[in-house]
Amino acid sequence: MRISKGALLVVIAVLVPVIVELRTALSWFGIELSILESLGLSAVLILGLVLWAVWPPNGDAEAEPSSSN
Amino acid sequence: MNIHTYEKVWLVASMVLIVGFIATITYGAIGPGIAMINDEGGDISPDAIADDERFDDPGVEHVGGNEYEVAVIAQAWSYSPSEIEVPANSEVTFYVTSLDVTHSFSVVGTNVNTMVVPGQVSEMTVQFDETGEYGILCNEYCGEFHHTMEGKLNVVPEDEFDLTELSVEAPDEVAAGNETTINATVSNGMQTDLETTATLEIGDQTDERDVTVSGDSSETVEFPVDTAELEPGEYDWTVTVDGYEETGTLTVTDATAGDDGGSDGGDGDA
Amino acid sequence: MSSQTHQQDSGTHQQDPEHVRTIGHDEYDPIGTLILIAIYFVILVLLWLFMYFVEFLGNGPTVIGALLTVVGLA
Amino acid sequence: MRNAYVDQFPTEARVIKAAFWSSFIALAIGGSLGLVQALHRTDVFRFLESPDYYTVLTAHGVLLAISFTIFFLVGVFTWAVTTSLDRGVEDIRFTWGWYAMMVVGTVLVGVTIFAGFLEEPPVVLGSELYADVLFTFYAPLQAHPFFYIGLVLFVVGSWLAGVDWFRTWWAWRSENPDERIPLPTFMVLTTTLFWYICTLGVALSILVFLLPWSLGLVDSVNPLLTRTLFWYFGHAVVYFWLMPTYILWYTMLPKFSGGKLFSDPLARVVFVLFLLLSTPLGIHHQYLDPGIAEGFKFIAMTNTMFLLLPSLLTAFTVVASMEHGARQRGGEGYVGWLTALPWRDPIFTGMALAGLMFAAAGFSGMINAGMNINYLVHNTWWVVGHFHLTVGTAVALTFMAAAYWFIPQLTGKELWNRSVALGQVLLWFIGMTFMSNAMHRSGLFGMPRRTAEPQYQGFEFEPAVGTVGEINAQVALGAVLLTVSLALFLLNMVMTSFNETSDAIPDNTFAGTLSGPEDSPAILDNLALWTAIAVVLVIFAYTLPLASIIDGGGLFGSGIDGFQLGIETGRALVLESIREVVP
Repeated sequence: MRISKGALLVVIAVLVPVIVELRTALSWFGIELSILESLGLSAVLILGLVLWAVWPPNGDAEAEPSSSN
Repeated sequence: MNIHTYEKVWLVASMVLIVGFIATITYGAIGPGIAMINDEGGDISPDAIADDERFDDPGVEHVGGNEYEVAVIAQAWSYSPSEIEVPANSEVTFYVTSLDVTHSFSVVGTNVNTMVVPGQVSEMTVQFDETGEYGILCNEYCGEFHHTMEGKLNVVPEDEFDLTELSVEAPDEVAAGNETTINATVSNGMQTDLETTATLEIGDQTDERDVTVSGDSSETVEFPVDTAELEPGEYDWTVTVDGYEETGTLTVTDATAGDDGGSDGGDGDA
Repeated sequence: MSSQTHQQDSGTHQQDPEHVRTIGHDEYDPIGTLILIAIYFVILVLLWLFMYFVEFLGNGPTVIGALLTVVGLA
Repeated sequence: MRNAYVDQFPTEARVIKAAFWSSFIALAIGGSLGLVQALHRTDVFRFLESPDYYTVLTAHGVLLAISFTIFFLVGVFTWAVTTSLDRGVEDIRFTWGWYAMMVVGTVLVGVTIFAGFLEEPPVVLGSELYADVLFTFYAPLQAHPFFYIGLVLFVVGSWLAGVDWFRTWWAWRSENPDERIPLPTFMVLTTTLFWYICTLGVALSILVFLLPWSLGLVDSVNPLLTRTLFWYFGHAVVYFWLMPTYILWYTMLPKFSGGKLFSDPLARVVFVLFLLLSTPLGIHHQYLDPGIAEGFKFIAMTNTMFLLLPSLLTAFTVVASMEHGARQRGGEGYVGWLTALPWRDPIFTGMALAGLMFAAAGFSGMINAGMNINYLVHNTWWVVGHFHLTVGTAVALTFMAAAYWFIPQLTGKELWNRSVALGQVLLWFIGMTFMSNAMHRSGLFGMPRRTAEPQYQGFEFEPAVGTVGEINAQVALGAVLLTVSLALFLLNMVMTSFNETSDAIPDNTFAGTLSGPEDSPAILDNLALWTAIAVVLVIFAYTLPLASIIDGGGLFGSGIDGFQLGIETGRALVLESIREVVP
């Protein structure tokens, strides 16, 4: 784990307003996401986040440098 | 006092933010000329609304040029008038007051929005540049059916707008052979002269008369109806002025059947 | 100095186990706070401009002053 | 040796516990009603007649905005004063006395409101119990006298609570004449002072005008005057319930973060600013009211905008205190330190997320403070979105998170389940994100607040982005999540009270400071001076507007009857009125 489980949960929670607002913000640039598409996008984002969090910190050189370790 | 440098920076930034906000609002008041609802509408006792010259006949009035005044009375749970029509490219001053509790007069999807407090008149001037249809709603709780309180505001093209009213006085029946008249009163709410044509259609007859109504007054057009050419029976008539229409039915009775039938009954088939 | 003792308590014997170092007033540099608050500042300014000039002024018609009428007629 | 609050102040702990439970009961009832409203408005599920919606709305507003917040507040304030002065209240019977008075007031108000559900409400004092007047009780809507009497009892109870805190401080001061006022007590006292100043307005409004009017002693009121007096109180009250939140953020959150409060002097400055500016700005709720000159509105705006300052300063101080904790816990980097914070702790996480939401609320508050931009948002759902972020999250979530610390302190029992608690605060945050976001957005296209059925016959709302259906779905989803979160909170509280007492309760302490009171000028503690300036500011801001309102409409108005619209009015009339509107 790169961050604690609690922190991961919090990050996911904070992601919610970002995703909700992203849809509104994108529409100003002419990108209209349907609800299903935004759900999909959020699933991808959260999955990515979880993968990043549980990846062994030293196992992957390509991964972002972890700030906690 | 010991204030960290960053905190001083933030203090300055906060002040910039605050002053910037106040400056933006001030710009809005001076640049685009946005005015707040204020005390210019004056006070009014709810009992005295009917006696007030602005509210004795609520609705749209022409002031002159492109200026109009609209008086609206709000009460649970309606506005009168419930539907307002004004022309585009106009400057409209609304006067709104309440007969009972606190309401609002809010034109949906615009920045035309005021509280309507009993005892007060809300006065606001709005420039309507474009045509459009807007809903009006009450956004202050005003009793159990508050959610049903709504109205409409239609901004119509200038050339489709007038304040013409037509009323017609016509007899219900006339004895065949007698002459009668149908009187059409055209009133003009605009301050400018109205030149138009009044048309009467009755049976197959059509009668057209030009009429000029000067500003803020009315004219009556008399249409003589000669029943000599009409057989007894029922005749629908229509008076039209500028797209306004009044209709009715004139019954031509048999002269012999009538008690005063002096003249010979036309064809005299009875 | 009863309140002081309370405050000291929190700093000393009731430390949480993850406490790895003690940073005093003079060594502490709240740079992270400055960054976060600067981001907040930028968001506030941008959203304010958007709300006022796009959402509000773009939401006309708007109530205007009688003042403007006078100027217009003059 | 355990040294929790209950060990230090066992008698005070019982009053505070009672106040907290009163607060939780109000939260449970008021919160559940919130779900009913969300589902009704959005037309997802309607099981009430729409007229009853307003009974629900009145109860929701009064129970949450007044009872829930202020009961919790008196608990926190009593804790703060006794803990930081390290002495109990002077007379515990007096303490129980004001608490009982507040309870009686709430029950009286509650019964009067809920009588609105009855077909034939009982007749008391010559009229039927009735209070479908919402939390703002704008005349000429007229409630039963019990509603006003209950409110007065509640407010007077809170005044006596203030007396209690001052008495404790005076006793402490006579023994410690040269000491600085401990920060938590300082915060309580400044808050109490502006509460006295602002409640004067609503007390005047009720005792001089509305109560005699509802009893039939006078036959008219000036609606603009009572409305202005309400808002004289109505904005300061939001700071009143925000202040315990600030106290918790200043004196507890740094500790939970593992650090110390960044600056005691600035904390004092912030509370002095609240004392000075909380009241002379209520007219910003009346930007769209007729009968008040634009100049007065502009002055109110300037005061409101400057009141952003203490909150912006708070943002810095609180985040810096958290960062201090994070770095002491080994946090590194420009933003990487955030990961070193104790995110598994529901108390910390709840308060931190509440703070984050408050930052967003700050923005919508800035819009609300703007004078002419108020045409866009006034009385729309935007405003409701705003205060669900402030009182509904910044305050409520902080209180719930704090309860996870306080209840063990007050009972000596360990919290039932910390994981459930963490889930609960996260769920609240997510639920509120959905609901409040949708409310804000729908306000921008004119969706009104305070309405049972925002579905109109003559027109449709036109959102710039998305559809009204999506907005409604978001609100309903958010409300359901919030209700689940509320249920989890109450479950945790109830289960905790069934726990055995434990020795593992942490000591009752508050956060230390990096820069202590010795750094702050002594003049900050001169409460008499600040109160005098606050009164002068109020006189400046309110004398002329009130004089012009009274001059125009008269002290008692003219011919303004009381209305209870719906009770006497028959259905036939209603339908007629609907038909008039919809041609």
